[in-house]
Amino acid sequence: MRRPEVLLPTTALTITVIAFALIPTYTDSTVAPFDVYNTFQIFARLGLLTLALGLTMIAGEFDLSVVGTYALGGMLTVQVGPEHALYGLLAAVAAGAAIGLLQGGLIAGLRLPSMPVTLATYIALLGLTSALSGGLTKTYSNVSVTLWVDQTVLTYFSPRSLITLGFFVLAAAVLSFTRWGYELRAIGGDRRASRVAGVRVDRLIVGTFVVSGVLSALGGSLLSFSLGSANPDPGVQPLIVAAAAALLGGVSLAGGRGSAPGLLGGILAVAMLAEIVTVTAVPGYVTQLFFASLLGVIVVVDAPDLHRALVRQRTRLTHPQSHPQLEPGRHEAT
Amino acid sequence: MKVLSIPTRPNATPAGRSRHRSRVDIAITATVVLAVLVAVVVGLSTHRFATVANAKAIITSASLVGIAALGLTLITIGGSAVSLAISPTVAAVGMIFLATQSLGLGPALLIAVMCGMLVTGVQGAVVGYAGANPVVLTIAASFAITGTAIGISGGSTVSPTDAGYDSLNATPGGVALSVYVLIALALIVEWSLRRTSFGRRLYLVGENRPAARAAGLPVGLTTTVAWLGAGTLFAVTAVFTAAFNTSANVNLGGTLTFDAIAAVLAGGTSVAGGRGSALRTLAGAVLIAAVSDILLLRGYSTGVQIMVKGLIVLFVVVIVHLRSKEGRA
Amino acid sequence: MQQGVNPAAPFARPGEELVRAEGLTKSFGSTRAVRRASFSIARGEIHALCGHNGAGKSTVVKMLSGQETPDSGAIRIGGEVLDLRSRQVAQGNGIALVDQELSVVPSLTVAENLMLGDVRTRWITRRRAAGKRFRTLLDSVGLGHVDLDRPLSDLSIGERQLIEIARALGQDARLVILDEPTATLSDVESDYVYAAVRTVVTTGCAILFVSHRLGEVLDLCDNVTVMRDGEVVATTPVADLTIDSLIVQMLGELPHRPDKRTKDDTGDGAEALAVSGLSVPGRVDDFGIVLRAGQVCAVAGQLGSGASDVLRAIAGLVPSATAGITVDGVAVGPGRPRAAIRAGIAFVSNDRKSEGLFLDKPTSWNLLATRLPHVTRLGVVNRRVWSATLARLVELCGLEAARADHAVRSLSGGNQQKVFVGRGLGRDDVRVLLLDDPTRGVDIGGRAAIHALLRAAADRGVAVLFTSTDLEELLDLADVVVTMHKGVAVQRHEGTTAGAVLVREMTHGAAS
Amino acid sequence: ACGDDSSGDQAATSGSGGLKGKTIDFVGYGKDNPWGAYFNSVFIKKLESQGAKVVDLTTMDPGTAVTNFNQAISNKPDLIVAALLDTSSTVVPIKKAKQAKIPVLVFDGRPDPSVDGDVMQVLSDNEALGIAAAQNLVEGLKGQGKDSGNIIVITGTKSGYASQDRMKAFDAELAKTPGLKVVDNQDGNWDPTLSGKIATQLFAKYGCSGIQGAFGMADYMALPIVAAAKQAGCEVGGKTGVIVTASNCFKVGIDAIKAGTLYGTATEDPGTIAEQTADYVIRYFNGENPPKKELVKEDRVTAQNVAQFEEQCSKA
Ligand SMILES: Nc1ncnc2c1ncn2[C@@H]1O[C@H](COP(=O)(O)OP(=O)(O)OP(=O)(O)O)[C@@H](O)[C@H]1O
Ligand SMILES: Nc1ncnc2c1ncn2[C@@H]1O[C@H](COP(=O)(O)OP(=O)(O)OP(=O)(O)O)[C@@H](O)[C@H]1O
Ligand SMILES: O[C@@H]1[C@@H](O)[C@H](O)OC[C@H]1O
Ligand SMILES: [Mg+2]
Ligand SMILES: [Mg+2]
Repeated sequence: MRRPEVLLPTTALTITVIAFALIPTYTDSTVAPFDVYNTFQIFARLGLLTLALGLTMIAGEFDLSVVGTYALGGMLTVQVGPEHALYGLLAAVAAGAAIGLLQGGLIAGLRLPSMPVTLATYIALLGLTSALSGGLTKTYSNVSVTLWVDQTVLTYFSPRSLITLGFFVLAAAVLSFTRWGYELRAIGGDRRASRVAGVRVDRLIVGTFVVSGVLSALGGSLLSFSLGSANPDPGVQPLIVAAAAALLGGVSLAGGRGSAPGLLGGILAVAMLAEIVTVTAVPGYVTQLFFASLLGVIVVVDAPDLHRALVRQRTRLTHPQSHPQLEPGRHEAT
Repeated sequence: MKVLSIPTRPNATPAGRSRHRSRVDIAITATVVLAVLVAVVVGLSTHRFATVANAKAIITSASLVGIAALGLTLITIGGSAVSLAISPTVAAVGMIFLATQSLGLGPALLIAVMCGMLVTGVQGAVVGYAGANPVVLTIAASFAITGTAIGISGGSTVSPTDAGYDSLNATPGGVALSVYVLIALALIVEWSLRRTSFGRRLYLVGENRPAARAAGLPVGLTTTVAWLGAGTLFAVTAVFTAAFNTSANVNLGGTLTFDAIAAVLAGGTSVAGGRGSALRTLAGAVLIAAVSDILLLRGYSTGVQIMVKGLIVLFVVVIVHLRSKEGRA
Repeated sequence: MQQGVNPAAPFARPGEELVRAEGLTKSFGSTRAVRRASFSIARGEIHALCGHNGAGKSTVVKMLSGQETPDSGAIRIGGEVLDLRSRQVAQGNGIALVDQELSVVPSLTVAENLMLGDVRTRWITRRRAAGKRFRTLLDSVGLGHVDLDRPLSDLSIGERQLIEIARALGQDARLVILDEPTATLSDVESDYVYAAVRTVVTTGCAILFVSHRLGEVLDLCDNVTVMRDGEVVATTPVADLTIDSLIVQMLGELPHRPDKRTKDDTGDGAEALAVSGLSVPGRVDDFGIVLRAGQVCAVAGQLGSGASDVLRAIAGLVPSATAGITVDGVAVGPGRPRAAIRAGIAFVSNDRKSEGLFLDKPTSWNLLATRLPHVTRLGVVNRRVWSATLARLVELCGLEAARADHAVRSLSGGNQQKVFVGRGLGRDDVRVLLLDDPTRGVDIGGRAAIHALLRAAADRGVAVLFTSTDLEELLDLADVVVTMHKGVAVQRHEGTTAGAVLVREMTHGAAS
Repeated sequence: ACGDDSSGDQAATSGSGGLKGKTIDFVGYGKDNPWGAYFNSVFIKKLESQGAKVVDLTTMDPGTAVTNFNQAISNKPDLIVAALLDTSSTVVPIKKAKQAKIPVLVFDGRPDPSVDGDVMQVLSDNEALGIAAAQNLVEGLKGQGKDSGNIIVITGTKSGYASQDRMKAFDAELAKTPGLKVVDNQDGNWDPTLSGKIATQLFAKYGCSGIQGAFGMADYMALPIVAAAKQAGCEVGGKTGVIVTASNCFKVGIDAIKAGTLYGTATEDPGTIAEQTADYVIRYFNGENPPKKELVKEDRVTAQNVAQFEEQCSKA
């Protein structure tokens, strides 16, 4: 029996890789190395966001504010660092950490549910970003940085996609070789039990939100470098796609399940799908319907009351005489 | 029957605890009073704020979000947290409404409402009967709705062939029709929540689903009915939004999903379910509209308005949480 | 602080004192859970903590393990007074814990659960090195066959419990606290735990062992501290105890029995409930019972004996249950709570917080939650009928009418339980009332009131079936007692039965 | 920097073989935009009827547009046709296309001056459109006897030159009537819904008496302004009401001009420029060497001359 955190991303990735490889046979398009490069570019655009969201989901929280931080990070990068790209990057990372600290502190300290808190922060951050930019897309004048982050490296990669991959590798290492990994899944799986077992639950929650903030801000920075501009309102699509990628990556909304390689698989599957759609010129709505069915299946398969009904049905079938005639004499306990 | 009662004891809460409780309580109340005071002072000292025309403007701008938020209130009270598919639903229904204008206003309205109910009700049934996670389900639904809408419309904007919809833009008595509709719907929803067995069941299911099941309440049905109601209200928002914009495409819903959630939360409803009211949601929507209006009149940018909206929601969420924790300490 | 406390009896096994609880006191609201509890444990000692449900054992455990701070009193370890602010601090001071509630994480692997919360785990975990230690640990609790990398969700509840025990035993702690560690274990599994515990104490560490299984207490432990109603009654070397004398210590003076009916009063009703062949995979095996209208029957068993599962299955809450169930001769399909309710079965869960009451709703809503069709006309609440029904129920349950509009959360535990029970009362359509441990955490007064409610219901012709682990309650209330042990019914008793017999059957199964 | 540089050579030469077998990657405005929807349908149909393959990479999101542009480069088509929602973020892709020797044709708004020489252009006369809008307002207000008043503007995506050029010309023309003042200028992102929202806010902010004229850069942005004004209880058009103008024309706009709620607009209907752009592409592939830059002629439209443009403007 394979577990969902392995099964889901492997299946998703396998299907998309096969579809990708078959492109030339069912269309007249060909697959060039650039398509692989481009897949990684799409991956780079949403990867860090997926990682940020995924980590909070593993811890049993849901950080809706990631897109807000993503937008703010991108905007700060553009506005602070036209000369020194590094300053822009640092400003974004510092802002992300501060946001994470604030949210994590509130959520762990006051035992607040994360959804309303991060939703409020999300709205506030979009407002802040828009206030900083006067509501306008701001351009980044440092063209050399823009050219640098997206230059082709080793045929398939760019510095941007490699950096993003690097964070996945780092996350995978941290999660599998340090106590952080299983403690994160522990607090997501059963918070009470973790507390009783002696896990420092509150610190871990704050830490997770800080990491989530930093990753999202960094994702925004990289995107701004690449586009040479920052958009104050990226819309909800990145959030929804990142959430879908995380779920495909085997993370569960209930928490306690998921891994960095799984998340990588999830987001790569999504990126590859997006690339297939572009190459084959499949209408965009088909992808949306595809995502819808995928998530629909995930959520329905996960639904507890459906399980209940299935167990009951199975019990009925395997014990057909569920309402037997009462045999007199057998009812009473000796 | 008196035999059955046990001797009543005096309410013996230890003194220390009650002192502690009231101190926190006072701090919370003081913060709230202070916040309200600041808002009132800033409001009154803002040029053009305290005028009839401006009051109309505030309630008008609250009306569309308000109606959708009433729908979301039903979902939230019933324990399904939030729907993330409000904007796509409103967009799709708006497109359908404008596309069917040639049938006449009445049939177009009917079709729109039916579509809103169907799309949202199906999600409600899956949540209610199967216990599916509403957040993921509505993410899936938002993809499905947008995808279908683009597939059918070819992604282009629907422009009506008849102008029957324009009567929805009427302003009887100088106030937008949507405002009257908002108030009427708020009263109807509030009444159903308070006075009907559906309302009571919804609160019970929302507060504690396992308990409701063990008590034999119709969990699936109640949830489905709540979502059907929500779908109706989303459809009403959709027809007004479409009529106002005179054209509709998949972006018609804009930021409505989050605006509606913000209104519900600002009304002090917790996403945990089992609590909330239509009137409080109405208050939340008006609160956000009024504060945005003050900021607007004082010349702050849209960005600042949105930021303050987020901070209000955060403030209310924290206060409500602290209060309910105190109440149950 | 110290006055009025029983001086600790001399220990059976001499040893240097390791842990001393001095006058520990803890209240929750106005519930005084523990009052001036004092006792001490020596190095190398296995020390039992016994007492009836709600006596305060777990609260003592929580204070010793850093989960609750005492209102007053002190904890000394190795002579030093410690402020155990959190689990981490307690663990840092060498206190390991197996909580009464299973505290492992099913989504983690066995190895990960064994590492969880261990203060010695370094930031970089070295699985290879730890692996060997874990294997030895698992062997010691009889889980040699279990793969370290399997997720815990693959394991049975008993195996999970053993993992938690292994985790605590493996922490090289000075004091290992085990709160009802064997409640869900089979005899074989329990034997491994006893052996492991015996091995651990030879290294000089001490064990605090909380259990309702008196047999194991006497076999395993050196000294027994008995608590009753939040206070320590006595600490006695096991050599000076028998099961019967221990039971007397725990129960104290039996309170005066209310009007317990004789056998003739009952048994003339018609057959109300018949259950046959009730099985729940892994929990209950082929249980059957017949109850007449007006009978009060107890299914008596320890935690994990299957008694709760029997009731839940009859109420339709266990989808995997198979059974033949009839109410007044009409068959009811299992696994569907609404069908059970329609057939006239009302169920009161033992978990009134998560599966019973709507805590933030008023008493009135809670009492009427199952009667909405009766108090509404065309879907609209009829306020007159609502108030009349409510008034009748409040009176019937002996609640304060003035507080009917207060949230149930603000009521005392006893009154909450009355509200919960009251939901199934005074209804003509209820034929069978199932109550899973109806007086859990309820004080003497509240308990008497609930007993009276159940009696009154039976007098009106309802068949009442309840579970309890509490001897007093079984003797007071039940006309019929069916004892259960490890998923099977042991014996059916009608009329007067000696308490000690029941306790024996519940803790040891059928006499062999 | 991307793709295989050496193979770009023959793609750069237009040849004279017509459109048959040619691939055109089209990074235009998205179909969710009313203007884009009609432009695309005319443009794509015309090229496909000539045997070309058009790859649809259209979008209304500036960020996605950059990704799509890069995708287009990687597809190595015979031509990229693009609209620039955000001028500066398309500088780099245009340079990349040049390196890859893929010709680029920009339509509607001009590209950044730094890459002006690197692309072919079929442009709307955005300056003329801005001037027309300003003239509409001045004329309309004069008709009400006003030579002073407050103007609000809701623009298209500000990061593109289509909006910026229109705005610059509008401001310059308006400056000739010193009494008229732009009190608020907001980015409506070529989005009807957003425009309605902003307009509602602006009417709340200034009140009916605080706004005499309004400029919504497209018909589908000006009409939500009209709706917002009415909702706020403000009079529109007539002897004293707000004068509203747009700067491109659609059927709804023409209807509104006839009804008197919209004072005027300007041509720049999507059909005309779509025809001209498609025509340019055909000439290009036929080896006719069309001029590097072409401008579409634009006219002012008001109630006086509405009949003259009704036909041209009523297709979308
Ligand atoms: N967190 C709490 N809040 C309120 N009351 C509590 C809390 N924890 C325990 N109590 C009450 O304190 C008393 C002692 O409970 P405790 O859990 O210590 O009993 P116990 O001896 O462990 O019982 P059992 O044998 O059933 O485990 C009970 O009346 C219980 O209801
Ligand atoms: N939050 C509260 N608000 C108002 N009254 C309260 C609150 N909590 C408890 N009370 C009242 O205080 C009294 C004591 O309550 P408490 O829960 O401490 O009783 P208890 O000793 O646990 O009783 P029981 O044994 O029945 O559980 C009761 O009358 C109860 O209704
Ligand atoms: O309507 C707009 C048009 O006027 C502009 O030139 O380009 C984008 C279009 O949406
Ligand atoms: Mg206990
Ligand atoms: Mg109590």
